[in-house]
Amino acid sequence: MAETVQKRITDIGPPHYEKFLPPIIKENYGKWKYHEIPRPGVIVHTSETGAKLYTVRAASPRLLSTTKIRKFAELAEKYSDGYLRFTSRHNVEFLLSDPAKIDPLIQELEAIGHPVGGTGNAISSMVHTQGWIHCHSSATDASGVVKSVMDELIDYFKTMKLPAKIRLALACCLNMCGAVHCSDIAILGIHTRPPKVNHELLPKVCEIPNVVASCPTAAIRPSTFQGKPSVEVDEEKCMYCANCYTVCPAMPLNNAETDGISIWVGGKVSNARSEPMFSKLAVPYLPNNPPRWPEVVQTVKKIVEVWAANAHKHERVGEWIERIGWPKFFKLTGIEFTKQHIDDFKHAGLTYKTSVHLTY
Amino acid sequence: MAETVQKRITDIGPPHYEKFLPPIIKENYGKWKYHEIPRPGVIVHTSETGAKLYTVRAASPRLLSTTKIRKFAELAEKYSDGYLRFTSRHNVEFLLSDPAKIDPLIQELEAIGHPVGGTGNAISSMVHTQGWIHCHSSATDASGVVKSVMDELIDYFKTMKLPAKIRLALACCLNMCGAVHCSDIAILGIHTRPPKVNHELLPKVCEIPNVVASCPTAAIRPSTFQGKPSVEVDEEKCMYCANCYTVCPAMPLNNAETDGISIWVGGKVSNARSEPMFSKLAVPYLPNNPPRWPEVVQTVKKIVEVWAANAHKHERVGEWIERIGWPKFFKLTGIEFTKQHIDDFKHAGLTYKTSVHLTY
Amino acid sequence: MAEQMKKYETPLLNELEKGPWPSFVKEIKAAAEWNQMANDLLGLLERSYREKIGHWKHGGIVGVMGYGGGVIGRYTNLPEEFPNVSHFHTMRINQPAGWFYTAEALRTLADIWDRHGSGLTNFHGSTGDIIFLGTRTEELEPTFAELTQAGFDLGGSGSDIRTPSCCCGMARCEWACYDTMKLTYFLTQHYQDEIHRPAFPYKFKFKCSGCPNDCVAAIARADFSIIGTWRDEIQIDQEMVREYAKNGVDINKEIVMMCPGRCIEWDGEELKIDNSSCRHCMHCINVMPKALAPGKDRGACILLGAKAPIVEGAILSSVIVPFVKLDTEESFNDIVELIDAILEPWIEEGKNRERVGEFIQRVGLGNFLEAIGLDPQPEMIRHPRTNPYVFYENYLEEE
Amino acid sequence: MAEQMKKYETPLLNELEKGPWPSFVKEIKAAAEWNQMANDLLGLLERSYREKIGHWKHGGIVGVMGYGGGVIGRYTNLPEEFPNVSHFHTMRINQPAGWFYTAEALRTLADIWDRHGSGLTNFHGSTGDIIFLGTRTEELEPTFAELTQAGFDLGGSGSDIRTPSCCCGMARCEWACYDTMKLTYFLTQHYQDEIHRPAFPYKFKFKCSGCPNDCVAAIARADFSIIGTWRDEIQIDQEMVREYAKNGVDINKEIVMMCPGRCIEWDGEELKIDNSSCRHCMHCINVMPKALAPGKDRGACILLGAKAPIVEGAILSSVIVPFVKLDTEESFNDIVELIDAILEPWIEEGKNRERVGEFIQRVGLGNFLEAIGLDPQPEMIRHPRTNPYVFYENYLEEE
Ligand code: SRM
Ligand code: SRM
Ligand code: SRM
Ligand code: SRM
Ligand code: SF4
Ligand code: SF4
Ligand code: SF4
Ligand code: SF4
Ligand code: SF4
Ligand code: SF4
Ligand code: SF4
Ligand code: SF4
Repeated sequence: MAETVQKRITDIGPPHYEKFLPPIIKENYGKWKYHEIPRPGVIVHTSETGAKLYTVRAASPRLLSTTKIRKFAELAEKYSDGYLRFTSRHNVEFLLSDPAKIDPLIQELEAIGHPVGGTGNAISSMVHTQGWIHCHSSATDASGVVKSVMDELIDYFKTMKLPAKIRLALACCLNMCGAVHCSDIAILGIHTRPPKVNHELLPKVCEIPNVVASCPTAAIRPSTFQGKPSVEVDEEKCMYCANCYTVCPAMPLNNAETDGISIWVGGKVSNARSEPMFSKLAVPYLPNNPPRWPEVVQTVKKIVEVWAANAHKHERVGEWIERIGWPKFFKLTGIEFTKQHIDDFKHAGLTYKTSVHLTY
Repeated sequence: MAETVQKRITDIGPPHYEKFLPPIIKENYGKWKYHEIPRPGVIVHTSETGAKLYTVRAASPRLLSTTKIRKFAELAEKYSDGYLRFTSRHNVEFLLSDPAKIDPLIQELEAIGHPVGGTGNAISSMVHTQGWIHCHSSATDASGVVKSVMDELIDYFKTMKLPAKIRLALACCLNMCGAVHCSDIAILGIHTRPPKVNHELLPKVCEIPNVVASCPTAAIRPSTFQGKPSVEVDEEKCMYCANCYTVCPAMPLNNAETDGISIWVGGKVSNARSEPMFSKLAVPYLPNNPPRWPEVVQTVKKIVEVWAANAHKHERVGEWIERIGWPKFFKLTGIEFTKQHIDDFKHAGLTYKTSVHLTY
Repeated sequence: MAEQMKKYETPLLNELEKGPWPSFVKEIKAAAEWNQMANDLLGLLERSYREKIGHWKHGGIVGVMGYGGGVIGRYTNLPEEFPNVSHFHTMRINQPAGWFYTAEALRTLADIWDRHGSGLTNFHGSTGDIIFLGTRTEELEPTFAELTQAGFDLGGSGSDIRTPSCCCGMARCEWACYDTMKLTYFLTQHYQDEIHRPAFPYKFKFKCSGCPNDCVAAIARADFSIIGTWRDEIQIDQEMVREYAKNGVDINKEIVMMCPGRCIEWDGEELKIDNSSCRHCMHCINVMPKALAPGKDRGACILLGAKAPIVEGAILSSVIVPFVKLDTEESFNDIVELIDAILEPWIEEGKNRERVGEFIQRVGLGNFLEAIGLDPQPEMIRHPRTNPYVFYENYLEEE
Repeated sequence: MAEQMKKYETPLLNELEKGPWPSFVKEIKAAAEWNQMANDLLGLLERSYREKIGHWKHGGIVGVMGYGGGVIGRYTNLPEEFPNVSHFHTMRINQPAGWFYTAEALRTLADIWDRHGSGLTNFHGSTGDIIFLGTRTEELEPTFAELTQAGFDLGGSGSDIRTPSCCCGMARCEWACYDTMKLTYFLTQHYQDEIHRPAFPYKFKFKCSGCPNDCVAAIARADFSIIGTWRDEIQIDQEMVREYAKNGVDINKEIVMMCPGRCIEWDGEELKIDNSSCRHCMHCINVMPKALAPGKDRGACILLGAKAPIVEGAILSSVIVPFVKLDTEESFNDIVELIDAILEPWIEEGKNRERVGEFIQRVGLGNFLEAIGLDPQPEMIRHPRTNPYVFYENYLEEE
């Protein structure tokens, strides 16, 4: 690595994107006229100039070995003149100018275990996070849950028979790096017990005022433990957000027995038809059950299928529920409605039903 | 009054309503099948039995002399066998079984200055409050503003040419006895200056802790004035709700120069089509300008007419605004949008526009 | 009371005798012709109009023997100039349910008030009472005595149950889903003690509307709101529907497109309603009263907590019982049981001047439901929580 | 790195090699064949699966010289058993705008990472960076040197401007209302210092979507959200509309009834849009891409404040500039000016770990607008206040 020490380069930013655009895109940049989706996973964009770009989209686990990256590079050279991209949901897209190459590319992708699909009214890849692979904060794994759910729902990835797009996402703790707060169906790792204060470590590694300030419910009070300054937690007030742990390693919440998963539904991001919406609580708690989290998989599947069977065309999950009403949602899915579904945070009062617009 | 002292009667409650129901109502109680409004102010209810009840509705100022009450009694005897009622908006209704008597009754009512109307898609009487006639708390008069507004809008009371019902209400202070918080157009008396603490009186007549506790913005602090305990008000924090005055007479807010009126729009109570809605701020401040409050009258009239000209049939003011968007409302009415329209109270964040659903 | 009257010049108020809307000034003048209190009120009001400010002081506690409510004490701050309104208390008289009267009853009330008060009234106050507008402390007891003799009684004021009110319901409306006047009378009689003797953290109001049109604004103006509704199919007379269409109702535009449940179809011949998605909003029925009617399985939805903005912001009542039948004595008693269950925790834990709606928001609807022994139901909320801050209390017991 | 590999039994993880969805376990195993770090990760992960708990400690501050961001420090709490992941830091490498690559660029990145790290990556992290997943502290600087040589640089982490991202926009979408990739590249370059050297109260994210479909979830996931839209008429090809109708699109049900602006009419022949009521939601265009297109007067709506729920609850971005053209250099510079104006009060008055959205809610949108010199506009709010607690500050000056 001799050359690298020579002169130190900083603040150059990423390479300019133009370097990576295929000629057909450079020529038709901003000139695209319309698109079609002739089959799942294949999007054809037609330009004012008449030029056509064929995109083939394949599933990706997002966690890729350099081996696989080289494999993608090889496929790109073979089929799309070396050009490819990744999507905001982490799928890989090959950008073809020659339609003849679509079929062989798809065959090869399927052969190496990367199914093609995720377009149109389908389930696309799940936005997700690190989980046990890399994060200290996780209440569950990310990749394993995603793999288990998508194995079960693969048919909806490879076809376009759903009423609308349905976006699934997972975050392994309340920090919600997966931004699951606006997903049709969100899987959220949760702690269900207050932090266990490590009184030995705390004064050494944490600023007590910051720790106290970090708690949204004011559950943390300064205290002393065996003469040394520390904090104590009013467990009745704690709702396990782990914000204290984020600012102070001496307050771990991770708990093998009681960590688990909650399921959220009805969020969306697009402005299509309805305004963007937050996801709402559907199932407060399901156990962590690796390697395949059957309870989570079955719950998600059930929601997808009830929605698919009942929604009008183009109705996202949240739009469907708004039309039929939440009581119907719980009835149709068989999910139990509990006290925990009733908001009790800052704006709780605004979630109460202030009309007689009910269905019976 | 000899007899009255004899024995003291208490807790008997109101007389039973049946005493006051005309025979036709007793016979058809719960049997009404449908209604029609053949002309403004006349409602015909038809029973399963075929019986028909003719209601003639006349305007009332709500504040009635016993002289006028006897006049109503006389009219009732002459035209409706002595039966009449008042409505939840304080109109008077004569309950006729003989349609031939409708016209003469209407003539007599108009003759004594009680126009007939207020039914269907009309402006009915304004729900209102005491104002300078009886309340210590009022920031404006009630009856005088109502009279001025209704004189101007009388045509909409006597006809049914509006797109839908439009409910006007007035409250002379933030206590909102007129429950104006859910009206199509609400007129609200407001103070715009903090209370002037009467340090002499305060310790004599008020519990200082109660006074301090009464303030929603924590603007009141205990203090001492010339040695005596009192309170002081952080004027920057005060938004003139007068709650402190309600609990403590020594904190008057009434101010001849700066008291005034704010206008609110788009509220509704019924569940028809849309769920009940709160009224929203349209005009933050108009001066108190007795005897006829021209600024208030013209603003209300303008809003009514812009709505009447633009709303779809059956669209209440709030429903119309939701469809066209608030920017259009301000544009069409020519009302200026200011910082004061932007919520800054408890749930302010939820009133920000979190989508690109805009009209240009 | 026919002594010599002081004559007040009222140039400003005279302006309000003009114009088509009935004039409250004319009413005051009518009484002022013979009544000293009304006459001084006229003078005082002109003064307020000139100075743009009210001339009333905070009312002290006044009332009738053994009652804590029903009278609002009021004194002018200009007693020397206007001695006849130095006291000007109002009495709240509980109206008959539905505000129905006979000429005779009205005269009785007028006669009593002429003997003891200003000769001025409100028909009605915005809670629903008959308001006798202004008299002296010493007149309260005699007025009360005559009222009760005549079969009337005072309504509520202060921190008590306030005078219940209701729409005309079955007496004059085809849409009443339960007997609003009967229930209102029943509740009023049952809670006489609570209406007359304030013992709560704050006021508590009842309003009964017969259907979702809510003609007494129960959902906005009553802590305890009873609103009629139905559970089965909307009754349809297809013949009549076609009639309306013929007579110019644009059914697609005015009804199908405006139905919040998006559950109506109209092919020009037949109106189809998917009742399982109907929100019971009344709109289609309102537009075609001769063709449509609420179903036959009728009852009410009960909502809780409405109030004006003071001091945490206005609250609309929210669903506490999605549907209840109200056609038997027991069903009325069940309502009383529910009300008592609700009052108990509020009376015990409610802060001074905290309405029940504010109380629920403070303790949380979930906890409140536990306290009153109701199961959480999705009908009670607009939507489940969006924040992930869920309490998993169960373990607190476990461990 | 080809010394003797420890062999881990992974019965649980092996389960996740089965099934049709691509397996992350296969990826880890592929790297574990030759890479010690990947191999120990495999063992450690199996252990987590068995024990249902993660085995990572809080990361300390590690990074490359002169940068404060771009590296997430990570250490296992089982260093004795899994020495090769005793350090397992991730590097965030700023992706090319729109996530476009050439085969060659991918190979370059793979080669660099094979020389210095675990051989494992994320394409991409959920902010948009390329994630190099796991290496030792001493490898950070050499990796960085090779990256910059190859023309790549680190992205953001910590309390700085985070790596901006965008949808493919004009490169591959007919609906792009402005050049998302160009603006993203421009902003990324302009804010190199702020991306690499945390100096804010908390993180600040940019996302650029070309139209209201918001394919990078800007409104939910970026503090500063730039979403394309248009001001003039939707472009319509009536011929094509009829074509869609013929091919089975039920225009009334699927489009007219679903239009939130209720501004579309379809008579079977012609599609009429009342553009003055159009909400620019994209739905009609989405359903008939060959027949409809956004207007020609294109630009963007700028929204501010989105974030995840920690700690006051999630926030969606809200409108701060209803419409702005983005077709010139100046217009890009105006964006920078706006951003700087926003950053200033937040940097000065924002609390530690307070996102800009939380800051605005604390000080109030009205006050915030004053601070950054923007006029209040009704487009910025869903509706005006419903509470009567209005401040009439003006007099504070007056007097
Ligand atoms: C490639 C990608 C952008 C990118 O630069 O990476 C993309 C590309 C397209 N999106 Fe998207 N969207 C992409 C993420 C999103 C997201 C973001 C997300 O999912 O996190 C959204 C918001 C989702 C939400 O609302 O929660 C999104 C909401 C849409 C919509 C609105 C759907 C709706 O009805 O709500 C459309 C319109 C449509 O599909 O009818 C759309 C349409 C499209 C079109 C058809 C646009 C075009 O003309 O090319 C593109 C292909 C459609 C398809 O995939 O079926 N795209 N699209 C992203 C692919 C993700 C993936 O691999 O599946
Ligand atoms: C008499 C009264 C009830 C009472 O016991 O006193 C009453 C009586 C009727 N109302 Fe009402 N409403 C009465 C106050 C109300 C109120 C309360 C209020 O205004 O404070 C409301 C709620 C207003 C709101 O939403 O803010 C109310 C909302 C309705 C509606 C729903 C209108 C809508 O589209 O939102 C209807 C249905 C309709 O008119 O189409 C209705 C319909 C009716 C019908 C047609 C019911 C019937 O079949 O008899 C009655 C005569 C209609 C009319 O006046 O045009 N009534 N009605 C009240 C007359 C007040 C007045 O003097 O004008
Ligand atoms: C007479 C009446 C207004 C009228 O002209 O009709 C009235 C008059 C007063 N109300 Fe009221 N309220 C009247 C109906 C209402 C209503 C409407 C309703 O009941 O449907 C409301 C809104 C609904 C509600 O209850 O929230 C109402 C909300 C208030 C409030 C605010 C309560 C709150 O929790 O927000 C106050 C302040 C207080 O309680 O201290 C209040 C206080 C008052 C006081 C006692 C003034 C005070 O602060 O002590 C007023 C006495 C005025 C006077 O001197 O005559 N009044 N008050 C109404 C009662 C007449 C009747 O019994 O029929
Ligand atoms: C790597 C990544 C997840 C992933 O697997 O893709 C990630 C990983 C972490 N995030 Fe994140 N966040 C990542 C995208 C997000 C997003 C999504 C986005 O940017 O679109 C969000 C939600 C949007 C937002 O910003 O609010 C997000 C919201 C958070 C939060 C909550 C922030 C808040 O204000 O609510 C935290 C907690 C914190 O900042 O201390 C956090 C903190 C963290 C930390 C640094 C853990 C911590 O508490 O220190 C995680 C390091 C994990 C690890 O060891 O690798 N991460 N984080 C994403 C960054 C990769 C990249 O650069 O491309
Ligand atoms: S969601 Fe939580 S656990 Fe998962 S990566 Fe983000 S911070 Fe870590
Ligand atoms: S987990 Fe959250 S609520 Fe619980 S103590 Fe920590 S910061 Fe407070
Ligand atoms: S609204 Fe205010 S001023 Fe008017 S009567 Fe009620 S309390 Fe008095
Ligand atoms: S008027 Fe309201 S805000 Fe002002 S001091 Fe009194 S209680 Fe506080
Ligand atoms: S609330 Fe319903 S039942 Fe009562 S009067 Fe109004 S419309 Fe009739
Ligand atoms: S009552 Fe309302 S919701 Fe039900 S069908 Fe009629 S319009 Fe639709
Ligand atoms: S956001 Fe709009 S412009 Fe960008 S990719 Fe999605 S649809 Fe196309
Ligand atoms: S873009 Fe949306 S709002 Fe505008 S016309 Fe099309 S569907 Fe209606």
